[in-house]
Amino acid sequence: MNLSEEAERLQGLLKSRRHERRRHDTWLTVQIARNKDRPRTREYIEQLIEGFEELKGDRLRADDRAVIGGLGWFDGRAVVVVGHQKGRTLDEQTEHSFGMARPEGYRKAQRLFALAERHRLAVLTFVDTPGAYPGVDAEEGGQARAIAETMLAMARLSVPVVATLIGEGGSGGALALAVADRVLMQENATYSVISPEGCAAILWRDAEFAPQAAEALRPTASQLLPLGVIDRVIEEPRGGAHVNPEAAARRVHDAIAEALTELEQLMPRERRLARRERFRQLGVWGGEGLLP
Amino acid sequence: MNLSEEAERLQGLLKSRRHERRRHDTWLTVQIARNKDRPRTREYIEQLIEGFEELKGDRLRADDRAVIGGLGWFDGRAVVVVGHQKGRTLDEQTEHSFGMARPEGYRKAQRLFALAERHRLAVLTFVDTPGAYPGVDAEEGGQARAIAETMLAMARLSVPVVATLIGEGGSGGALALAVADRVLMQENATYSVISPEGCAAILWRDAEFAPQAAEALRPTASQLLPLGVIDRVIEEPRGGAHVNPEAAARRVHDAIAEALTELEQLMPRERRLARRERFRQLGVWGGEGLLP
Amino acid sequence: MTVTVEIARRGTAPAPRRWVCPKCASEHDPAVVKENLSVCPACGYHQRIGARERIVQLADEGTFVEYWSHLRTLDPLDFVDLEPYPERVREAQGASGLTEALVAGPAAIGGTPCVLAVMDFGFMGGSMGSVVGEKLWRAAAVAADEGRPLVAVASSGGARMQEGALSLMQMAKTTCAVDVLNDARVPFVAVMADPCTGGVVASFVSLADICVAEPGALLYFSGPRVIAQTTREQLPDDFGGAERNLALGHVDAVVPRAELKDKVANYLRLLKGGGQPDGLERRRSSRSRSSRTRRLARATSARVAAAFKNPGREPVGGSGTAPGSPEEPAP
Amino acid sequence: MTVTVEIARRGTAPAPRRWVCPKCASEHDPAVVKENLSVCPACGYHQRIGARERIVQLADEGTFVEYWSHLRTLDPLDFVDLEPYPERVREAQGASGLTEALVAGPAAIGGTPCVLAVMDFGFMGGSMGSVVGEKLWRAAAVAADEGRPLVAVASSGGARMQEGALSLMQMAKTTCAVDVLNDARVPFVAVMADPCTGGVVASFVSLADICVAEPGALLYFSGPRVIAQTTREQLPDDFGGAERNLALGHVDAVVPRAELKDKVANYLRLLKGGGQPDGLERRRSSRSRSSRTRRLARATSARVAAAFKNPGREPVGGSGTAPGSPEEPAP
Ligand SMILES: [Zn+2]
Ligand SMILES: [Zn+2]
Repeated sequence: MNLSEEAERLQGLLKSRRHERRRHDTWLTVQIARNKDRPRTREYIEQLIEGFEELKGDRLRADDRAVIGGLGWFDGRAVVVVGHQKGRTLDEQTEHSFGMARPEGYRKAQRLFALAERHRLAVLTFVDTPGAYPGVDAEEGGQARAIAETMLAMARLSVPVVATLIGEGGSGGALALAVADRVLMQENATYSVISPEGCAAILWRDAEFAPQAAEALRPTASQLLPLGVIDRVIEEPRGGAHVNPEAAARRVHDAIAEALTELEQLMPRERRLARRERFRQLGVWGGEGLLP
Repeated sequence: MNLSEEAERLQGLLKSRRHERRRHDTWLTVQIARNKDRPRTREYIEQLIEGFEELKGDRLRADDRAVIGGLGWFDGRAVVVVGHQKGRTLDEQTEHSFGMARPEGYRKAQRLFALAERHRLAVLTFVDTPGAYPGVDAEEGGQARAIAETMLAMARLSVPVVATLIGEGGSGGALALAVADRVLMQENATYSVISPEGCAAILWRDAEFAPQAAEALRPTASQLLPLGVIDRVIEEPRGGAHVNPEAAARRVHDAIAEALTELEQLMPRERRLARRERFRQLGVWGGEGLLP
Repeated sequence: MTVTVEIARRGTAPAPRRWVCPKCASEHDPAVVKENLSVCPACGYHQRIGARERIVQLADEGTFVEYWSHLRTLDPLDFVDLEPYPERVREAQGASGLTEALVAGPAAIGGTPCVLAVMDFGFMGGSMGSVVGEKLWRAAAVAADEGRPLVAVASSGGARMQEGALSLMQMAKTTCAVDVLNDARVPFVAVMADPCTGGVVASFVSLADICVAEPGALLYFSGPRVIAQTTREQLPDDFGGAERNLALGHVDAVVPRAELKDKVANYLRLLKGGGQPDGLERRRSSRSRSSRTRRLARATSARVAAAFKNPGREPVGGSGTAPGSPEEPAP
Repeated sequence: MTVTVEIARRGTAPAPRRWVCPKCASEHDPAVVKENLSVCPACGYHQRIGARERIVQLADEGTFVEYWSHLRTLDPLDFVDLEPYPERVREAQGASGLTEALVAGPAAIGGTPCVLAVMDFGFMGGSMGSVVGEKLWRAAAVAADEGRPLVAVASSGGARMQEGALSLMQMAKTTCAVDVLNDARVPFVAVMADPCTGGVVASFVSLADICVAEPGALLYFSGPRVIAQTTREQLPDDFGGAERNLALGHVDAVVPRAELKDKVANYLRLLKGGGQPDGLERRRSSRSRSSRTRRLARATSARVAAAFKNPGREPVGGSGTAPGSPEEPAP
């Protein structure tokens, strides 16, 4: 509420200065995406998945609470659900490492994907992380390969895969759960190669330039849609999903249901090849007209 | 009367002599199998594999030195080799945990099997372990499932798989590397569900009864051949493989080469199903004639 | 129950046996404990239960049919320790009323036809020899063949020493059985009951699509004694416990016995890709798509019906007793 | 080399530039260091080298042909930090003589035809943007198509910030490229050179059949600065080092540059299932079994021959210089 009032006030003031406005809007979205009252994966599971059975553990060495997953029914179909879990209270956030997954979390995702593939269940993922956990144990436990192998596991699935970005989509840690047939993104979610603060610290040599970096990175849904990075923007209630979580969940539901219905028309092999082709086309380059 | 009493006495004596002889022979084999001068996996690799390239690590969290593996040429074919490594000197034995693998060792084996399958290379394993490492970290790092998944990974291979027991074949820790198309076994190797000492401690309530337990368990090659547990006994030089490692290696070479040549006649899917059938048939039970 | 109370009041008959919880030491009427699925009403301690009691708890009433009870344990090694193997087997059979440490056959759980295989720790420590391995194989083969999920309840000290390397081979054999299930994409759910150790947890059980454990169940490959002897390491207090294994990522969930049947039923429906339990319409329509499934369902009903006419194959109930386990409530 | 010495003796020309090892501080003739594959002759310190020097070291002489150098980096985000993105690219191109941070094309290594893709840390920190991703995709696609192994030498700080989420997507894209290789069962060998971090090590590089690292190379996803800022953890001294990563199971081997070509050649032969290097007879006979392979070999030779006639596609040599890296020996 406060945020949107503030937004309205600023909208009027900054009408003529488009640059600053874009910077402001982008930064505002970054703030909403990080709002601690924003519904998390757990809330969307509660709203969208019936008969959810959580399945814990990577079957190797740990149960990373930053990634939750399990089985349940979405719109009458049995599905596998996997998502980053941030938590809201400080206790929850600590338990879930603020949604920053360790290798164990990504490996949990992998083994759930394998379960989905074996029993031909569609996969739904929810992406909401500042990034992979940057710790010594995580690094030495194979963070890099865990992310890579999770992406490869998603790429290889022949079942329908729908990813929904619901908050922060931070770097490889987010992408690891988003190699999907359809990538949906809530209006106020972000998706970026690096955090605005991290980018500012490197390129501006000062993290204070985070709003500038955010603007430059174009991490919002409306900016990413034309680039093909995402396939659909899911509108949120005025002020953001936390203002009316039920309404937000209904819109997420409808977008996922539509995507699944489309994907179920395809043959398993077609789905896999189409997913590969989707990612193959991502990127912008020139020189095609030149002699090879 | 006197005569028949005498005959009975003699028969009894003969029986107990036979018993003692078998006990003695079995225990002797146990000793030879454990002889620290016995050639290890590393020595067989040096003798049998050309251009060996060791590949380390489980790609998850560790490189378990109790299992070594890599690529090389056997008899002109590129193969993947995996085996327990015990070491000989105390330093080596400590480095290699006396050949007792941790989950990381079994997972190293799994990823090498996957490499073999992808590139259609035959797999050779060498089994030489008192058993899986019985430690807290190993247990809590998933020893049980690591063994199970390694067996399943071997069962699923479509390439030729030949296992050779060259020393101690201790329990599940050994079997994890021996779910093969052909299981070869050196004359003085052992293969057992439990160590004689462990068995004696449980059933006789005294580890001193290890020779009795060894006899009862029938862990030697000649005893296991008729049960179908192994497919071939590889003779050793008089006194054991350590007396003439080169001659021992030549015989191992010939046995593996013959097995591979046979297996290469089969189609990949045939090989896999035949392997499954081989293990399906293992076991002895009655009552088949009864009404089901 | 009422009767017991009255007798106690009269004070003339001998006092009824009381069940004392080995965890919290509270005392309870054995019938109440049994009614409570052999879980302590005071502290939730899960008592070990036999295969038949487990089947009664899990299978829909009257649906379980024991198969393969004709398979006989032999003594391929002439194994003699302080007692010959065949005698040990006979004793176990007498004490448990079972022919071997695993009881298996078709059943339905929450309406989903499946194959149910239950181990009994009371039968030689639930150890796995040739017959246990063969039964598990057959259970998996039928499951794969008929597209019914396999549900295994494990409670075992590991491989059976008395069959030597043949017991060891059952680890590989049952692993191959899981391969058969996986190939057929047939769901496999494993329940780990106390204790679940050694060769059983290191083979088919750990390979299930979903592995759940009962609260407090001990799960490990090498036990505390072996670890202490070999590596002299300090063991954590809750070493091997189900809850610790949950935190370590080795089990999918720890499920109290009171919720077990519903959970397993839910897992089976989900893994079969079926509709929600209350969405019968949807389920029916998805079924009608697969004529194979329909045929199987019909064949199954016929088989179950036939079994009822065969006295040697009656649905079972009752409970086996695990020697060395805390006093069993009287049936 | 001899010339240098003579000049030095005469004492009239300016003293030759000396190369000072950043690790052991010993001084060497730059030409000697270069001859030694840019490895310090005293302590074995592996200096960073550019893509062209790497190609000269790895590819059989005259076999490498650069492909896809016509692809142009664009500025899809109009990215401006302290400097516009296109200017940064132009500067990098000028300094390195490369068009982008990855140079790729067909080559042969130890006689085995392959596709070679080499990153250059000197080009904007070897960062991966759209063009790097597209080149890697094409390299993998050609490799899969022609049944030639892919050899990638990675040296990169990660994804390129200036292309925003599009750079992030290159992680997924190059991962899908590995999927293409795997599907075709075509070998993929990755060499991790210093430094190999961020989005590159967390995508295609780590997915290779065989991943080797150069001695002393730093390999990690999140670097020490990020870890220190976010979690304030104490870092081990050798955090991220190749040798530590070997012990941690993340690389198959640490290979000194002097052995690198032979090792890679061996890996390729082995993964292709071919015969031993000295068993030419055997290799030839196995080749004659596959007419497809023969056809490919012929097509490849034709392509390489054609390339030699095309001035835009000449086999390359020379070295790129990594700014910020220790002084480069003169060519
Ligand atoms: Zn109690
Ligand atoms: Zn030096």
